[in-house]
Amino acid sequence: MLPKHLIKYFLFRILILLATIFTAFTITFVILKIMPIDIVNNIIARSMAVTGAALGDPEAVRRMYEIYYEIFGLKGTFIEQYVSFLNRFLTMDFGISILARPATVQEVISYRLPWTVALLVFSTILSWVIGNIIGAVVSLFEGSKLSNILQSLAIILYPIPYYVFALVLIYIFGYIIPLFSLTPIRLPSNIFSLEFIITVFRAMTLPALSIIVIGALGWWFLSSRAMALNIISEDFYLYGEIRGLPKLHLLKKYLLKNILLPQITALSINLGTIFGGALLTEILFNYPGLGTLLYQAVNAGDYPLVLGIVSMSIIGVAVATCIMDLLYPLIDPRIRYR
Amino acid sequence: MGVRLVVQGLFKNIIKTRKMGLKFKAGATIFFVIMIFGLLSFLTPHYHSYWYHFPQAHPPSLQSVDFIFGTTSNGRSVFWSLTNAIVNSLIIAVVTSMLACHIGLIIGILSGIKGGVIDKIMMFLTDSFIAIPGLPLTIMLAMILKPIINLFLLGVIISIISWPWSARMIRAITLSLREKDFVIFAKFSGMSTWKIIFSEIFPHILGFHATNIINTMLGAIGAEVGLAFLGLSIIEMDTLGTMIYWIQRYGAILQNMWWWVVPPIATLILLFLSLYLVSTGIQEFLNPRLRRVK
Amino acid sequence: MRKNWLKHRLSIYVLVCNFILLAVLTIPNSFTVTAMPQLPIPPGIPRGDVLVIENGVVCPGGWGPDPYQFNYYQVGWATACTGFLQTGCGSPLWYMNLTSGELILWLTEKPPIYSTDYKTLWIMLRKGISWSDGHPFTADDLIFTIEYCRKYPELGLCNVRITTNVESVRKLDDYTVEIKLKEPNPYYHYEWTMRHYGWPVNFYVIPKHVFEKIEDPVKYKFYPPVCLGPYKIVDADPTGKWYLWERLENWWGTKLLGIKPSPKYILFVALGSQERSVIAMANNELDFTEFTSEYVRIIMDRNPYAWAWNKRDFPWAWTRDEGTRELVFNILKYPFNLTEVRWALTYAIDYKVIFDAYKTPDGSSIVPNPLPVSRFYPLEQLYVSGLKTELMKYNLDTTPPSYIQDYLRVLGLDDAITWYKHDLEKAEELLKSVGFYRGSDGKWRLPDGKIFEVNLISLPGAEFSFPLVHIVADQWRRFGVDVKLEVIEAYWDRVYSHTWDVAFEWPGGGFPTLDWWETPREWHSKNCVPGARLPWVGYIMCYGLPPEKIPEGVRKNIEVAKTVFPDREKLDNLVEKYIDTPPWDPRIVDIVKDLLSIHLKYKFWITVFSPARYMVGNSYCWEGWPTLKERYAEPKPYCSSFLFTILGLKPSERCPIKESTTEPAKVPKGLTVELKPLVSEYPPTVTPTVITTPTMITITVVEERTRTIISTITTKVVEEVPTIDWTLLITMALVTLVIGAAGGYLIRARKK
Amino acid sequence: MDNKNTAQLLVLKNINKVFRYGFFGFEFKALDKVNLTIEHEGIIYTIAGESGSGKTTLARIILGVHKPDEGLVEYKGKNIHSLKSSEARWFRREVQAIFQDPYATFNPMKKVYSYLYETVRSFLGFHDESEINEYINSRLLSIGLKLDDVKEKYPHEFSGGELQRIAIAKSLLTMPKLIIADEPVSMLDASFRINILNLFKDLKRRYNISFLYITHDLATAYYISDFIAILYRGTIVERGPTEDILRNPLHPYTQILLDSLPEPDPKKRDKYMKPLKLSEIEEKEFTVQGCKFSFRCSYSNEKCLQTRPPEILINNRVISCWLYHYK
Repeated sequence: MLPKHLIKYFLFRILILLATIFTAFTITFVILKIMPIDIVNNIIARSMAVTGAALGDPEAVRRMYEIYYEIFGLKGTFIEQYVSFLNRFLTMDFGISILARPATVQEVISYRLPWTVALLVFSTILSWVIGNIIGAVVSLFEGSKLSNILQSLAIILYPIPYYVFALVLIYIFGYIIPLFSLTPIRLPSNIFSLEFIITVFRAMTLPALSIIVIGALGWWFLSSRAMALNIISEDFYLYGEIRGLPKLHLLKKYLLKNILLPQITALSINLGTIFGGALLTEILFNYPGLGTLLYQAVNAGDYPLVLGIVSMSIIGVAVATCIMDLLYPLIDPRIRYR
Repeated sequence: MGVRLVVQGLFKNIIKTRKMGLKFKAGATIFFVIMIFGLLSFLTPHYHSYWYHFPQAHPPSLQSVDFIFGTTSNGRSVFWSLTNAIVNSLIIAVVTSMLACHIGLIIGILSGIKGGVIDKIMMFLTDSFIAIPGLPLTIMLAMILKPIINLFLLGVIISIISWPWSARMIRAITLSLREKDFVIFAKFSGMSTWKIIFSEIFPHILGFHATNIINTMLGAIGAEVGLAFLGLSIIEMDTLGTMIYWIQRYGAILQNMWWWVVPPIATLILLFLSLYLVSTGIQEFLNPRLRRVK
Repeated sequence: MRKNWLKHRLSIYVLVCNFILLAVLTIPNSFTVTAMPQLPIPPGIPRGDVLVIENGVVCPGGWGPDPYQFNYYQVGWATACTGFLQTGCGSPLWYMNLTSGELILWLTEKPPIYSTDYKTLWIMLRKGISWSDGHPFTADDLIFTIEYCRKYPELGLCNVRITTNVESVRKLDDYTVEIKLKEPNPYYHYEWTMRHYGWPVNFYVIPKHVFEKIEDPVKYKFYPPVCLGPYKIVDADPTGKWYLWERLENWWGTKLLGIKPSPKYILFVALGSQERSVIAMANNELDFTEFTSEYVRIIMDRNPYAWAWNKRDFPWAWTRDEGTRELVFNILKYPFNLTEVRWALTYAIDYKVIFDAYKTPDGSSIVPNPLPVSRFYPLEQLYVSGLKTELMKYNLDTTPPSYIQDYLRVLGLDDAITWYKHDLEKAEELLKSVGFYRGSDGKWRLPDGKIFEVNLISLPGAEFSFPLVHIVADQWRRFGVDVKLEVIEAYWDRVYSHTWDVAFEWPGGGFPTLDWWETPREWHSKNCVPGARLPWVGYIMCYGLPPEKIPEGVRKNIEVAKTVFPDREKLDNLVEKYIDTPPWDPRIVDIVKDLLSIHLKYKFWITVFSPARYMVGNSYCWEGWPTLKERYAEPKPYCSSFLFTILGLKPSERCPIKESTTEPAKVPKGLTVELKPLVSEYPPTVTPTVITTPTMITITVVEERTRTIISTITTKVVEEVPTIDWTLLITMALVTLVIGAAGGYLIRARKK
Repeated sequence: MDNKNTAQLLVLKNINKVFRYGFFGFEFKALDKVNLTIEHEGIIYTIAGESGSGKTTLARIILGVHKPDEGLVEYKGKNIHSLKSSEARWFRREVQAIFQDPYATFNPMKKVYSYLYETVRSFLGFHDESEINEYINSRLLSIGLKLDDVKEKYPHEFSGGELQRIAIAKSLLTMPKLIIADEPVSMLDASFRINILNLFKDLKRRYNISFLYITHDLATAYYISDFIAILYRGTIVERGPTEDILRNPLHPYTQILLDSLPEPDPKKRDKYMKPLKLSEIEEKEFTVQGCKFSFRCSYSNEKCLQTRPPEILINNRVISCWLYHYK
């Protein structure tokens, strides 16, 4: 059904996508290798420090080191290790996490992935929807008090790093008005119960709020408003206005429709990049997501786990950009394939 | 020749600033006030880095300059810390923006103009860097370079995650410029590729480049604060990030030491606000359609 | 009307600004709104049935990447994050009572029995013990544990420790085990005695009937664990944020010893950061945790039910940590191989600043400590006071500030011994004596003209490195030494790269026993062999040896300096004697004194203090936390002996309870015996009569506890219950309102 | 360098250029099998068509800016899309371009003179300043301008007509054989137009330069060109000598184009054109297999929609229409 040239383009883009993922993986691996952390040394030294006892036999210690290197797949030259990790990458089986041994990387990731995905998708999409709608609506009442207040609020909120805002939220809602408990939550076994929703909501509200408020009232609001104002100054909108169409109709058919497409593109970029950025939010809110896990893994030098998480992120971002590239011409007819 | 053109272009842009809107003016004003405050750091007394030189957690008082903003839990003057933090954070920001934006500029223009294989390779590299999650990459690099870290290196680390975006944007602009009449005309006037880049394409990118530099500065300051949160900045130097790090460390907010908490966070927000306003101001100037209708 | 209001926008702004300002100013007071505790427990369990403890000081971040890892003997540190595993589930053969140094017979009926040549150890197990799944606990389990570790080299540390020490193990009868050691070792029973942490410090017995069925020991997770302790796991969060443990109703301890812990459920939660812990405890969502000195003042302010070490009185600090905090020199490297340099750097530290930095509002702080032994009974009396004359030679501060002396007296310590004088002149003199000179910029230069740089490394986090290393770095810098401070996560790996100059560690300390724990055993030069492991005790084993004898792993990374160490032979002899002397033999006191004197003379480490730790219990729901006055257990939540703290708790009447018992568990008196292993010529089953050691302990050091001083000082601290001063608040609000309105009106008027 | 052996100056063979957009690749054929030949020097060849017919794309393909998806562009027998760098210089010297908006072609921050100077220096290898000036002056004089009037001025100091003359003068500097003029007069005042067109005629006569004149204005085309090609939706519907085609249009589209200018009677218009909603057909026209005009053409039948009409040679013109297939 698809035309030939399109298949060719798809294949080429997918080739690029694969190459990108491969290169990003290699860069990550090299950086990880340069990292001055020998996790085996770190584990053994730490155990011994706490033990405080003599170990005596250096031969036994040497043997222990060897066994540990063997178990964690850290044996051999740089190239050998690279090949072994590449192999793991290709099969998406990163083996045993060093930190969480004997759990595998997939297991550890699978515990946390739903949380991160839920938080990011929920907060990003919600802020996107809210921000765009407010932006479009406000542009209809440009120059009014409400518009001015919202605009100045957005300009002040937008530049605040979201983690500063997160801190403020923690102090306000955890401490001054302790609406939200800071202790971790327990998920009810029944996924379809009201209790489940309430519990998840409780756990996600504060971290999501920090992303939503800054995101919605900041970036999405500002950009959608700017776009809406652009459209309002266009002739076709003026024509619609002169025809006396109701404001709701104008909003739906003229503004939102035209704002939405470019904003979807921006959203796809955002979904990709927010992964790394959520790390701080997760740490601040003690949120059981991948960000905190990644930070732990990086600190400990847990190669399999870091590579596992980073690879997932790399694939996510690369695929998002790829899809964006493929969709972009659909969204903006002025951009053509080369 | 090229350089002269660039300077000419910049000069023209600067002259036009008086035509710029209120946002730019407000932003620039706030920024200069912060800068002047930061410049006070050149008067820093030698004892400012000493721990417990002053009484601990002393609220602000007017008895001397050292106490204007009070002292911290480790007996240091908040005032002097803040002035130094502003300068240091700005150094990181400037290093980052200069590096990242110019690397992005060069790569973006080159791949936009040359096209073909060079374009493919460069964009493919750029995409690879974009695909690696930014903050984890910075954390890893910061950990690697921890033994030799300094302000410049910190800037370099942060710029590693910043340049790909600049490169992509610049390339997109260059691609659209490449097919414009004036570029073809210049080509058929026998101008060399370099000359076309400098005299025809570059002046059109300049405006975007300026806003990009400011936005990158904004991002760099934020990234430094993020790294400092995790204890990966230069904790023995005063930056806005490390100030917040120490506030966290000593539980200053819970101890109601507002005189220690408010200055760095307020400065951070004001700095962000001012840079953001300046950058939108420039954008609006360059693209009048963004200015308010009616 | 509405429009009219909007017109006077300015005055509204002024009002709003006033209110915001007011809100900011009154944040400290407005804090009494309490949220209902929302704990991750199944519905229907009342708050009073749950004891909530913060998880893992030892576990990084407080939560493990894999919450279902309960296998002690796995490589790595994952079990550290399972919170209660070591305490509520795993049981050692013996506990050591850390308050008195006595032995608690737990899984055993008798103290360890050594043969007269200290090459055999007989262990007599208690009869009638059963695992949590009902399976009886016998000698087979203990033997299986040892054989299991011996069998699998891939188990790492566990394997190494068994193969290094144990020659063979055999069963004499179902409740008697004989362990044959490779070398005479009167300290071996420590490996099976729970002293301060759990695995990997001491071994736990694992159930044979469970472990013998597994195929791959490397992949086995041991979930749910089969326990010998009074609790079993109910549920764990897949993301490792909490662990819920439930009391075992048919526990062997209840049947055999009559011990029944009060809390029905124990919840271990990971809160992630100190401020979150403070907030949680202020909301009564947390019952016990450890705070740093910065945060303890906040919780004592915020929660009137928070109890520190002496309830709410001075001193809050718990100073009986078994470790002392040291700055360890890399003595293989020039110029740190020079005793003069090490002493000069010691004199450049002002301990009063450190004391003040750690000081909390009640006046408690760290305990200045000039020697690497713990400052409590009996080590304080034996070694710190015992070496007083020796210490005086090294410029001890004889006139410390009175508040430090008062504090030491309250703790029952020798108030005349604090720390070395802050003597920059002497330090200067010492450095000049080895050819150092000051450059024109005031910085010290090595004799060859290079700047004297010190690379100081330490762990981040709450390991008491903060703010000590920062203060020391600052003080050394003021003295003219170029200090590069590195606070790094991968600290241990860095230590083993040998490239540092000074490291913050805690190799010193000791338990309430006569011996000075195991550290000196490694100081013997026979440990300095190729492939040896060096840094933990700071290279003392290699000090004075020719560079070619130093392990190649060290020489690869740093340039080893040639050093003269005239006391090398003397030190080796002392260490040999120390190893041969049983820890309960009084002759060991003189040996340790000599060892400490050599250590002091050469100043291998700068011992700075015994840490002040703030273990805060919340008495809102649970009462009976151990305090200075009722010191029945040591309050370390990550330590296995925390079980005894839990046994001492009883519910308060403030929280609803359903299944918790209302009285604390009673630990029978007969369980505790003197720490004095038995020595016998024959295995216990062959000859039931056991000959005790011929040399009896004759040290009579009484731990001084001056109650009077405590009470006089406590009068200074008034118990304050923070409440909102509503009148003040409302007055302020009204005043600002009026001022704001007036201001707004004026501005508006002027505008007109 | 001159390839005298090759008789034909510029040959376009089967040029296809497809722009695609949309996820499912909605195709927009900017150019569809375009054939065109400029036999020799000294010809003014017009390409006429309404906006969106692919005129500018065609110009850009000839200039080497775009690459065609299929087909060849040969200048003096050489494929201009695979030139070596030395050949590229030769090509840029022999072929020059003039654009619609002179203000957009000159960089407002540069003096106009710098373009002239640059062209002479880099293409003709002159190095001496006075020599260059002299040469430029001579060329400017030939089109009625003086160097002194031009030298120190920025683009905004000229009128559009003057600036376009300078652009032409710049083109002349390299002694080109072919000038691509993309709507050179459409932005100019009417008074200037004839001026410029006369200049083209004059240059053709004097220097034997060929022009590829691209326009939507049939009147000017008629005025100056020797040959004309009518472009509709990327296809050339009719091409041949201007005189023949414009006096006696054969293709229905050409007929409409000529008639549509002033036709006061709307009923008469219906004769040629089906009343259709514009936006509806536009999309169809780009994608249709057969004749692109078939939706508007009153003569159209199934065949027109299904199959593309072949190029039919009638007299000395080429027509693409099924109407003439059997004739």
